Amino acid sequence: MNNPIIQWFKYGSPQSFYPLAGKMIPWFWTLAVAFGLAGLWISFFVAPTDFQQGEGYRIIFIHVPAAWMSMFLYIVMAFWAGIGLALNTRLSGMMAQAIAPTGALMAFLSLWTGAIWGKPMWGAWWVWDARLTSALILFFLYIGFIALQAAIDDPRRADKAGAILALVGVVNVPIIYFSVKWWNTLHQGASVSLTRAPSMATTMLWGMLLMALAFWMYSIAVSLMRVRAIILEREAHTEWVKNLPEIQGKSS
Amino acid sequence: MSAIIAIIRRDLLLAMRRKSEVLTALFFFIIVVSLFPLGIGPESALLRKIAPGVIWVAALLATMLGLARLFAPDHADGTLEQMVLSPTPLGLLVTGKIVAHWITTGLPLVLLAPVLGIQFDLDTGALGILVLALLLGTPLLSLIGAIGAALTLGVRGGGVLLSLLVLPLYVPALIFGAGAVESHISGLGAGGHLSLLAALLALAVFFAPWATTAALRIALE
Amino acid sequence: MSAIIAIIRRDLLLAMRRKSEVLTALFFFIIVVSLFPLGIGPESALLRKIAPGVIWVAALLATMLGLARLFAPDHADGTLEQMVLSPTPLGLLVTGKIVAHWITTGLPLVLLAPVLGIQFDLDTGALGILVLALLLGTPLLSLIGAIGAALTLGVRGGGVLLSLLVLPLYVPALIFGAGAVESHISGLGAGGHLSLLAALLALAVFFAPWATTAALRIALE
Amino acid sequence: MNWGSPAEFFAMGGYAQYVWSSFGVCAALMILEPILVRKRQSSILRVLRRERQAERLDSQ
Amino acid sequence: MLTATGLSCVRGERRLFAGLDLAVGPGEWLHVQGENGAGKTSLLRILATLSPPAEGEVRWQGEPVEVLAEDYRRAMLFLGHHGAVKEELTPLENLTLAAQLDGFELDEATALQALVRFGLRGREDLAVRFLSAGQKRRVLLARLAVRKAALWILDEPFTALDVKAVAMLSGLIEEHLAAGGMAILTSHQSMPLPNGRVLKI
Amino acid sequence: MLTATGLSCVRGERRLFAGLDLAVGPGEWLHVQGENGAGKTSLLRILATLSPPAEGEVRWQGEPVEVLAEDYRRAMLFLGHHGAVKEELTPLENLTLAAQLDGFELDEATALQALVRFGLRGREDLAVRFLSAGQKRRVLLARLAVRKAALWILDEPFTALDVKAVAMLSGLIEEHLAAGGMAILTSHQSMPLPNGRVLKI
Ligand code: HEM
Ligand SMILES: Nc1ncnc2c1ncn2[C@@H]1O[C@H](COP(=O)(O)OP(=O)(O)OP(=O)(O)O)[C@@H](O)[C@H]1O
Ligand SMILES: Nc1ncnc2c1ncn2[C@@H]1O[C@H](COP(=O)(O)OP(=O)(O)OP(=O)(O)O)[C@@H](O)[C@H]1O
Ligand SMILES: [Mg+2]
Ligand SMILES: [Mg+2]
Repeated sequence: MNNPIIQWFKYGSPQSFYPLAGKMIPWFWTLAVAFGLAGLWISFFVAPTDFQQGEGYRIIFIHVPAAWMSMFLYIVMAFWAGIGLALNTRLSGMMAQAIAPTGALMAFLSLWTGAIWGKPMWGAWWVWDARLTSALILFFLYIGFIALQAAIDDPRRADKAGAILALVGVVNVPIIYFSVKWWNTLHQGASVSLTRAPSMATTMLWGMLLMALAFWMYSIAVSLMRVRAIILEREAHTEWVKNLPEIQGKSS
Repeated sequence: MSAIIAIIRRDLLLAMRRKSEVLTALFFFIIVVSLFPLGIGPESALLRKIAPGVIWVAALLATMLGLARLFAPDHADGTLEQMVLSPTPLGLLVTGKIVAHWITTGLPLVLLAPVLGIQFDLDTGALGILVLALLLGTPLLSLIGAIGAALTLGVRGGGVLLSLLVLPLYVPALIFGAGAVESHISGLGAGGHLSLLAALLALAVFFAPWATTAALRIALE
Repeated sequence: MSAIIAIIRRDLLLAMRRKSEVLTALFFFIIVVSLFPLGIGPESALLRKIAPGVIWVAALLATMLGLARLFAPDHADGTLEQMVLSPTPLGLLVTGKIVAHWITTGLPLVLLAPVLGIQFDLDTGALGILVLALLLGTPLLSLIGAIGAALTLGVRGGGVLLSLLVLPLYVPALIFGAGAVESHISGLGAGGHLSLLAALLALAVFFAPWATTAALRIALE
Repeated sequence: MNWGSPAEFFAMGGYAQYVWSSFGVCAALMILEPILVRKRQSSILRVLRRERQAERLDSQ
Repeated sequence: MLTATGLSCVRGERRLFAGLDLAVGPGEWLHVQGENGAGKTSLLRILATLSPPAEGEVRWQGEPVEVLAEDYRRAMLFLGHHGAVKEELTPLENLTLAAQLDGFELDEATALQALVRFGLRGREDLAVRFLSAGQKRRVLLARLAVRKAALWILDEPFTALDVKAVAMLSGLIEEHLAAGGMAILTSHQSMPLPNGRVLKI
Repeated sequence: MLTATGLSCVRGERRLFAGLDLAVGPGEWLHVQGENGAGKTSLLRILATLSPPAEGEVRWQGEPVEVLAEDYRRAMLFLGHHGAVKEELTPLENLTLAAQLDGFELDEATALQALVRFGLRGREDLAVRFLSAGQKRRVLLARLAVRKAALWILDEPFTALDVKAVAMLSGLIEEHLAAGGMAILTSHQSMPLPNGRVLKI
């Protein structure tokens, strides 16, 4: 129990994290909006028209950040879940649970924007391309995680079961990714292949990076908001929650 | 009549409580459909050809998986005994349960099918026929399935035995349902297939609740 | 070690008692495979092309159906509690149960697959590869499936939730398994696919029993 | 600057339906999500406040 | 008035009982006793029309029960070894839904009152799954308080109940008998209720 | 010697008990009493290491049970509300397989003897599914006669048993205690056994 790392995690208890998160949320929202506005400005007004894809390519400015975030958030979620399983800290499970819906949203957005982009570019909403397929499976993994946690009533049990699933998933995501890639490239004659965007102009790269930052800040902000709600739900009957100013009625 | 509504309400309430059950049946449908391209390969011409068959087989399997839980929980906890003993005729209660089963498993499949059709690159006309065929076909699946669920109630290995009994009975629905879409695509018109499907449905509406009730009584003896 | 053998013997004995369960998993496999020609139509060139995919998807679904009953009966009647309390390490008992599951569901599928392959007009070489791939793949399915079965134990809507969790994880097995036969047919040789399948199996043998045991402990807490 | 007029901007070079349905759904969901989370937070807060009040009434 | 004549019951190759006669009139109750496996549960299931007797006949108010069908089922309440409660639903929902299945509406106040009477205050809204063995049993028994029936057939109603609950249930049965009801019970303990007769199997 | 100090148990938002101490030495037994839902089953599951306590510690021969792990499990036998018998198998098979899981071989003669002692003569080869409620329970209890364990933890062992079976089980527990064993039981009835202490929850 004297392990400093454990001490640190004990310090990160729901009780002390709740007000801290409350203070951080506005900052992340501000950053998200600022990056978002800058990114949108570049994506619509600075970035030039693509000579091959016309204006349609502008979908890239949300498609790629969403796709990146969907993968990144899964790793973060699994990280928190694993910490929770190893050190038995309450907050980590809540973090994992708070991240999952946002990750699923990002996965959905990458699917949605990709599908919509596919229609004008490939003439089909969907093709069974390696990257598309593995994005779809990632979405299923998120849904599985959420469904499993929703189906278990005892929150601590839900945390632990979810953690095992997330860890198994983390091992599997690369396996799935490469297997799908192999499957697709070994196979001759896929009728369409992903038209790689031409070497990206620096403005486009900037736009994408700014949008990615915005998505990142957004994800943090929303996850923090959700984790606060989860903390309240789970700790409803502890003394510190009863003594919160917003419940004592002083602030409202 | 109020007993039917009461039991539909009850089953829907139970379904809401186990929300995950309804949702996961849906996702099962989606996942099974998505597995086929993975097994078969990504050529879209080939995929378009097998799409109606694959979607129908998946719908069939998704309905079937839920069937095991149509009567089993009520049987296990003794509620079914109480239903048999209740003054309301068992046939009515059974009809209510079948309707609730369709609302929670069949209807969502119908609503979701177009999205999956798009993944297989079907055009709008074909999607319409697909939805229509499923709208006629899924209640048929629930009705036939209920007979199987009642027959295998409390029988060892019920779950898998159930599929063994029910799948052959599902064959006509599958042939006419998938056939409707295929013959539309090949330009023959889907009318014939759809009306056969409707006729089967009408037959099942009269016959299935009776058979199910009889089977339930036997299971409880 | 003797405990593993004891538990395998016990599960096989139980399977013999509920003979119908093993048989119907097999019949389910047969029926799903046979439904496809009905849904898709009888062109033999088309059928030959989709055969490996369809057989693998069917094997996957048949394995999955049995999974729900891997731990659930032992959980319901309290035997699982007794296993946790038994002096034998739980990991060994779990491994024994997974082996027994494979013997009762995976192995029969492997033995039956060639017959179904013939129905789809595959040649002898392709049939050999199919059997080999299934021989490597079905234990993998049992191992991965056990994790899902343990995670959904005693959870509402377990059966369908189970498939939601497990099917995405089955994707690599499906791709390499069906891919092996396909690339053999198209003359590319199945070696690469088969060795990847073997590597996955080796990974799962080390990892899955551990994850399953952890999940079971959580379920019983 | 790529656009001559707002109309041209909204037309997106003929890709309007694709670009705007992507951006639109993206914006809609990213606005909806925090609203839903907020609702969740305020509903649990409401329950807790009510319980607190009931406790006070009890102790009086 | 329930009468049965010449009942016999066969399970597998084993004849559990034969030539059994019984009669229960208004205000009376019957205590079915016997060793484990004697056939008490089997007898009660026959009386509740859940399984047919090998021989013999059961009559209600002079008519065979198969003929009466619904009328008999309306007059009779059977609670067996099984819970017949939904683990996912709360006690309150269980009670209301059971009433609807029996064809009558139960208003919330009455239902709540019955639950409180059975010591489930504070558990009305907790899923039954979380309740203890005895509390589950109490949810089931609360049906006795809300559904009117002339004949109660109860298979080991006292299992898992604590002393207070046993006393309360006995009181309930006594009220029922005093109001002209009938009851057939099994139990391995003796029960101090008036107007009882013992049937040994 | 089993000792527990400062045990507390929380279910949902409800604290069932807190600061509970108990000790059972050789030849002693503990009767855990309490109302329905008091937390008896929960306590027994904690003592059997099936669920962790919210606070407090359980020690066996002075060592924490989590540390002992297998050694404790070998010395302890827990029988709960659940059957832990396979409905498809016969009593004989159930007994032999349970023994194998516990890591020892049981020869048929000993197993048969235990079953006969529990009044299951003639039912050895009938699937448990066909047995009556009390007979199922007897199959479970037959394990007490074949597996050696220093500590018995039994949750309502007398449920569904008839008078004869209750007497026989009491006799078995008495023998166990006389041989220096320990036992922790719950029951809503009083039990006339020597060296008992009562723990009220
Ligand atoms: C439903 C359809 C689609 C899905 C699920 C999808 C998914 C993804 C994913 C997961 C990534 C990130 C991959 C990585 O960084 O390694 C990505 C990146 C990208 N996608 Fe898509 N995509 C879809 C459709 C499209 C379409 C139609 C186009 C263009 C014609 C496209 C163009 C790109 C580009 C240019 C990138 C970034 C390239 C890179 O990072 O290497 N995507 N997509
Ligand atoms: N197929 C069969 N073959 C032989 N005997 C059978 C068969 N099925 C049931 N039995 C016997 O029939 C009897 C059923 O008894 P029942 O359940 O009615 O007993 P009970 O009096 O309620 O006992 P308890 O007090 O234990 O609840 C048991 O003795 C059982 O062994
Ligand atoms: N999630 C929860 N929220 C609130 N209370 C709960 C929850 N889960 C369990 N409980 C309560 O915990 C208690 C569990 O008690 P337990 O099963 O240990 O009782 P018991 O003493 O064995 O009772 P019995 O004599 O009926 O077997 C019950 O009172 C139950 O209502
Ligand atoms: Mg009985
Ligand atoms: Mg208890």
